[in-house]
Amino acid sequence: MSFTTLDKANYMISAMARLLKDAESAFMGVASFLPFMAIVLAKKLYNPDLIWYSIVGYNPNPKHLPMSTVHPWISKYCDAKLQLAELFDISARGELDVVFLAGAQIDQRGYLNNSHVYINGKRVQFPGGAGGALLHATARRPIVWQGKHDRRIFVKEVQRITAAGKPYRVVSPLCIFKFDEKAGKLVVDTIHPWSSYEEIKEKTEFDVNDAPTTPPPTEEEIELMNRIDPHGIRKIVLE
Amino acid sequence: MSFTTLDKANYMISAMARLLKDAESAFMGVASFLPFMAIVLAKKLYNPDLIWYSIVGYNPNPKHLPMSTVHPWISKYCDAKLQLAELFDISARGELDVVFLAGAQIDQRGYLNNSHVYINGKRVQFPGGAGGALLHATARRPIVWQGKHDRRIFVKEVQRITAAGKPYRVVSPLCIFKFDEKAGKLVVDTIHPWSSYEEIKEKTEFDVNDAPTTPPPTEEEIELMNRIDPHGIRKIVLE
Amino acid sequence: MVVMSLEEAAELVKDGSLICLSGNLLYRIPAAFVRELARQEKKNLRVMKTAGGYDVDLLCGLGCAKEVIAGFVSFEAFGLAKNFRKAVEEGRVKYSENTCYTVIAALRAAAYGIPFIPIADISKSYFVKERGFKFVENPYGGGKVLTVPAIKPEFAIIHVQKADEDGNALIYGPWFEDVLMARAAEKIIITTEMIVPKEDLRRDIDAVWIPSYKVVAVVEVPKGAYPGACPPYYDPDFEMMEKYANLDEEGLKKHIWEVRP
Amino acid sequence: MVVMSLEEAAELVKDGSLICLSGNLLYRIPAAFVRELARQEKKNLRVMKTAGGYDVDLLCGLGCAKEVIAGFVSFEAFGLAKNFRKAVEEGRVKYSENTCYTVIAALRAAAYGIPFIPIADISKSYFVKERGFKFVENPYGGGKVLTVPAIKPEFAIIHVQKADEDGNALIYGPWFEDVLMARAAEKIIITTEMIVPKEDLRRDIDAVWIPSYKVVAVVEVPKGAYPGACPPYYDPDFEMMEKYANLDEEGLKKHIWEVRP
Repeated sequence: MSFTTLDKANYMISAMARLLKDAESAFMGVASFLPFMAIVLAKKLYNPDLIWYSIVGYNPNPKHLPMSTVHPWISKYCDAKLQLAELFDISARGELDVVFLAGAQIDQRGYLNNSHVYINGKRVQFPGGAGGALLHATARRPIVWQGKHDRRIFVKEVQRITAAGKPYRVVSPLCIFKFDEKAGKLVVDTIHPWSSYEEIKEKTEFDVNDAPTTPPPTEEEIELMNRIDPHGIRKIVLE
Repeated sequence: MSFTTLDKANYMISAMARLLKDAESAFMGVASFLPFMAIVLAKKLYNPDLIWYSIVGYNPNPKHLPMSTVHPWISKYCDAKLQLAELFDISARGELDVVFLAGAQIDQRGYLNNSHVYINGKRVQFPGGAGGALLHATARRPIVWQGKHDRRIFVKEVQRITAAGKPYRVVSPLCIFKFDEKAGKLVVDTIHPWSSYEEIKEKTEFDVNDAPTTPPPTEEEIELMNRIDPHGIRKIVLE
Repeated sequence: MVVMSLEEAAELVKDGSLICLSGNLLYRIPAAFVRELARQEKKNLRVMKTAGGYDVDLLCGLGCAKEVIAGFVSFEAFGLAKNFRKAVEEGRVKYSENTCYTVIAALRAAAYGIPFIPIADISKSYFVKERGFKFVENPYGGGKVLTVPAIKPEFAIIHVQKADEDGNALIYGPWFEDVLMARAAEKIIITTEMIVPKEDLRRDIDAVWIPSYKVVAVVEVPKGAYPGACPPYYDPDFEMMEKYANLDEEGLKKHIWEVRP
Repeated sequence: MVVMSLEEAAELVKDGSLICLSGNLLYRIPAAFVRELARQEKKNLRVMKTAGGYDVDLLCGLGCAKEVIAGFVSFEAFGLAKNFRKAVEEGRVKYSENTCYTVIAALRAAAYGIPFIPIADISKSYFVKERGFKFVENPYGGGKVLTVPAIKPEFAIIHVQKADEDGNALIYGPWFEDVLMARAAEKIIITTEMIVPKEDLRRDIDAVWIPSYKVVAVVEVPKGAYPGACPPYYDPDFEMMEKYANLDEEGLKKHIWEVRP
């Protein structure tokens, strides 16, 4: 069986949506196509009461996946106004359940680097961690995601800690990690069907384990994903 | 020449309005009929650019004196929204010019008691100083006003300091005090024509001095006052 | 969907709760809700507000409140808040006097999830010591800075013009501390002139500043701020306030049953 | 009345100023004003924002900025902000990295006139030390609390949908940090899709959250957020952003003269 990039994106989105089944609230940062799709999916299929704190308003109801996190399409159908500042306060008060965070580098502890790295002494600048430092430290269940999986991204120890916290899950294009509280580190929870223990081991700087296969998206999920994103913008993340 | 209560209110309002001729901005607290009239007068006659921070909005343009500081008549014609919290921040930043403050007790230092007093060991409760504690301490020119003048009000030292600060002026129904920076205390600046040094001396617990007569309101001022407050609500303050 | 009756909503507030009331003086106060609290004979409530009037006075006069955290309680042109005053003078109610600014600071700290917040130096005011406000050394230099600790109300009780059935709520005109207290409180009870469809709220989105996430009750109460104002629907009823200002305890007891809801 | 031309308004901003820019990513950014700053060849600007994109990148790419105080600078789907990135990597621009939350905290402290403000403990993040954020002892017990010092921008530059000629300004839809930066800054420059009579603003009063008192310039600039969005008037121009994302310095120089204002 072969998997297209779109199939892979769909697996990741479906996995993230299912993590929201019992979630009280969710926030996604900027530049987050996959979490956007996952939240819409979860709200439509599994958890209509899920509170979506978005950067542009409270409980948006967008029809389509836009090319920007702050697209007017999203703000147009909100239930109430919401300031980014208030979202941070919600998390600082310990009231934010799920937050989706991207990591340019992700280490075994679940720490993220979105700041910069030095490669052969040369600085390589990332955009910065946006709200991550606070949200990773204070949200109840941070879900980390990454569109790529290699040894420069999944590292033993990040060069700079932009955001420290314990991820509830880490969703990569090869597998899903969960946080092992006892060991204090990430362990593989499920492996996507197009990947394998061997591949993950090769492409991850820290030690990994074998694990069961990630369940596939349902027909219903795929149909909905295609409706929200008919042009397959979501693929970009994996390219 | 005899003066009615309305005449006396008019003198006080006119005096306060003239103090606003060179003011950048003004705020009045709750339950402030006389300052309300003074600000409206000043804006119409002397200082159209005066910024009026009101509890219900920015730069209101009320047609009439209402029976409540937060009457919808006032909020209806504002130039922008303003929160009380922001007004306090403006003052805390040192950007508020004039504030009108009432004092149930006013002492020689210009400190105000709006909290409570004990008379023969029995507590007499006032309403509290509202925003006064901050505003007296941080506005550039606090103008204190009182509708009555006797030895229980104008005291040597207030029993409780609700608000401490240096008044720019203190406007009473008998006279106007100003703050003598050198001596660090209030001195009489002008005496209203219906009163006298002797009367003020008798009715003030701290030492007072003689001073020139307060200039009368102009025809124009009186006409405008009658237009804003045709029923003479402003008298209540002196009754 | 958290729509319920006034009675049910008031039952959520237990004796001893710390509650924060919307509006200011006679403007958009949760008057009907406060009367229902009194009808249910709540006890030992702690009531927080920058500037109270009718609402705070009524809870003090009928023995529902044990503490008032405020900067000002009065009827303005209608005189002193007699029942509040008497209760404080007789020691039945503790007036934890603040200045409006420190009530706001305490709510801000609670809203931000921080234990305290620096404020301007008002340390000459007697209540600073009485309330236990403390200085800290500014870690960036420049000496000591006065602070206020967070106060987190259990309930923010907010009367608004419009809300949807989930509790997203719209305020026309001045907010006073209402949005701030909504942020600071654990739970929000909304009383509203009318419950409207979500689509109606969306059309007015720029006035919808209370999201539903902490709202535990939405109660439709037309004239819910009476005798206070709720613009653009009604102005304050000064005649009633004049009458109210002269009520003694017996009069108050009648008042809460006569003025419905 | 502080209405003036874009050129005049940009002249108010001197080399070395600390400026705060409205909007977020591609939403209601003061793009026309930023292009004018670049046309006037400003130098050594310190640019503050939670999440920048086109605006921050342009000022970095054309040598106008010496420091960026932000939590995020990127073009999202259109890739990294190339000119920002290059300027930082080559040491021409100092990226004073924050998290968006600490940018907000610094603005809050400035807005409140307090020297610092406590925040949640994010002390494991590397930039906490680099920025010099310090702990204080909680004077009410409970251990140490992390803080952020106030940052007071000289100018808040805010693009809005409507303003009157005095500078009272209305924002439809999300505010991002705009109202906060207006509170925090010494002075405000408003660029607006249209200047309207006061009466028009009053009819929309619930969206008018920037009072005029600190506004030093109001500039009517239709499409002033382009290539960003300014709803309900226009969406972002993604084609332009795709093109922009690939411009080198020469291309940028042309861009600011081609895209007018």
